[in-house]
Amino acid sequence: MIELSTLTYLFMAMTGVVSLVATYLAILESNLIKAVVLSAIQSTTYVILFYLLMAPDIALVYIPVSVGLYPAAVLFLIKKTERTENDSNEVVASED
Amino acid sequence: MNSELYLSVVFWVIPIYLTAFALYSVRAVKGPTIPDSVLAIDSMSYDLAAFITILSILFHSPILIAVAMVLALWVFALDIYVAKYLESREMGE
Amino acid sequence: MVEELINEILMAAGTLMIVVGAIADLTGSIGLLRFPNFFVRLHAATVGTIWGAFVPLIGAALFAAGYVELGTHRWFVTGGAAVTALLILLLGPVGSHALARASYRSKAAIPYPLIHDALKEKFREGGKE
Amino acid sequence: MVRRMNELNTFLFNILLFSLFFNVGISLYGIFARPSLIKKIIALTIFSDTANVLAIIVGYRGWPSPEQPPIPPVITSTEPTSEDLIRFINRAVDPLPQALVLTAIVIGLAVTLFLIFLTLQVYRLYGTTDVRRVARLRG
Repeated sequence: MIELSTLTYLFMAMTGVVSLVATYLAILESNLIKAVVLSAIQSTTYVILFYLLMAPDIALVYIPVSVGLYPAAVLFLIKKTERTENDSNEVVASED
Repeated sequence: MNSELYLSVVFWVIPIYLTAFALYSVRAVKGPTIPDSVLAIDSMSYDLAAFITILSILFHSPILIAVAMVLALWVFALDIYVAKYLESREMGE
Repeated sequence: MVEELINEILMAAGTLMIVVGAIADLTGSIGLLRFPNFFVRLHAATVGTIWGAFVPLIGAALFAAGYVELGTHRWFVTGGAAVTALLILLLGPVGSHALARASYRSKAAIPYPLIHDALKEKFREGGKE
Repeated sequence: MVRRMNELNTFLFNILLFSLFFNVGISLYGIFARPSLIKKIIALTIFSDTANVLAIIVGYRGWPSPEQPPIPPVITSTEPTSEDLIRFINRAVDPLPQALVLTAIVIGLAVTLFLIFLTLQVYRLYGTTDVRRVARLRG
């Protein structure tokens, strides 16, 4: 018979694995808008973690900061500057 | 009062929701375009608000309900940001 | 006696709505995973938002109103769930529509099994908008 | 904390802990090795958030029994009796790391906004956000 505690810890493990995958793809993604969206997935999983670790006050502060304000600021920055990240050294070296 | 019966029925709802969240996460992570990922995050967060409400009943902690309202409000803001960004790119900044 | 009967009916209705919402949620997630392109996935997202979030939130509100063991604070759960349900009912379609409009106009998502594009002809006839 | 859980719960909790530690590693790689300044800001935010979650996990306590979940550190009665206080002491999580993390999140937001406008100014001066090109332009 499965219990409520086991399901809660299963949910924690699922959010941990999803946040790991989202972080990995967000760091290695060269399109910066996709990186911001992937970091929004990671923020949502951390909101679930704050809820399940019984810290509703932290979740109440963390949601507006990390889901609301922070992607808006980074999207503003991307709109003003460049949209992709050059990962190869040849592009930089050939400009000399 | 047989509230135990109803509580056990509600308890068996949790694995269905966990499966649904796993499928939403797969679409959000591998979505081929940007609107796919944002749509998956959007649907997942609204369902997460419902799931948070059900869990706060099962945990007997009514104070945890406040997270659901804030989550439903701010994920909508993420939608609007990305939509405005995509549309301004088409209009030539 | 009458009060217990009312609580019983509220809890039964709430449980039914929560179960319906969970099944609809699973359906919406499978559709979101299996459908071919973005504009078809919007339909599955609608099932997942309205039937998967609005209906179980109303069900949770009814359940908490009849669940006496939560104490006086069960009205807190009822009010919070009802407010969240109204917010989702208002905000979910607006967000999906804004996203669909932006992704059609900026060509971020291309509908590839495309047979007839009526919106494009309308744009071409009427010029802007 | 581990003493109260059974083995399956401990295994699932360890999956969470290890994925958080891997998150720390990946975001440190992003801060040090990726060339774009915007990617460095994203990685720095992920790093600080992971540190906050680890600080919250320090204050968490396991389930007192499989049916009784821990409660948030809030006393929800206006006139608390001794039963309420005993229930609070037996089941509530530690409120001190939550009070610390609350400040850390808000200050992290301020630092992130400052770095964003610093990056915008770097782009206006040098025309790029790639640190290798910025380093090449006469220091």
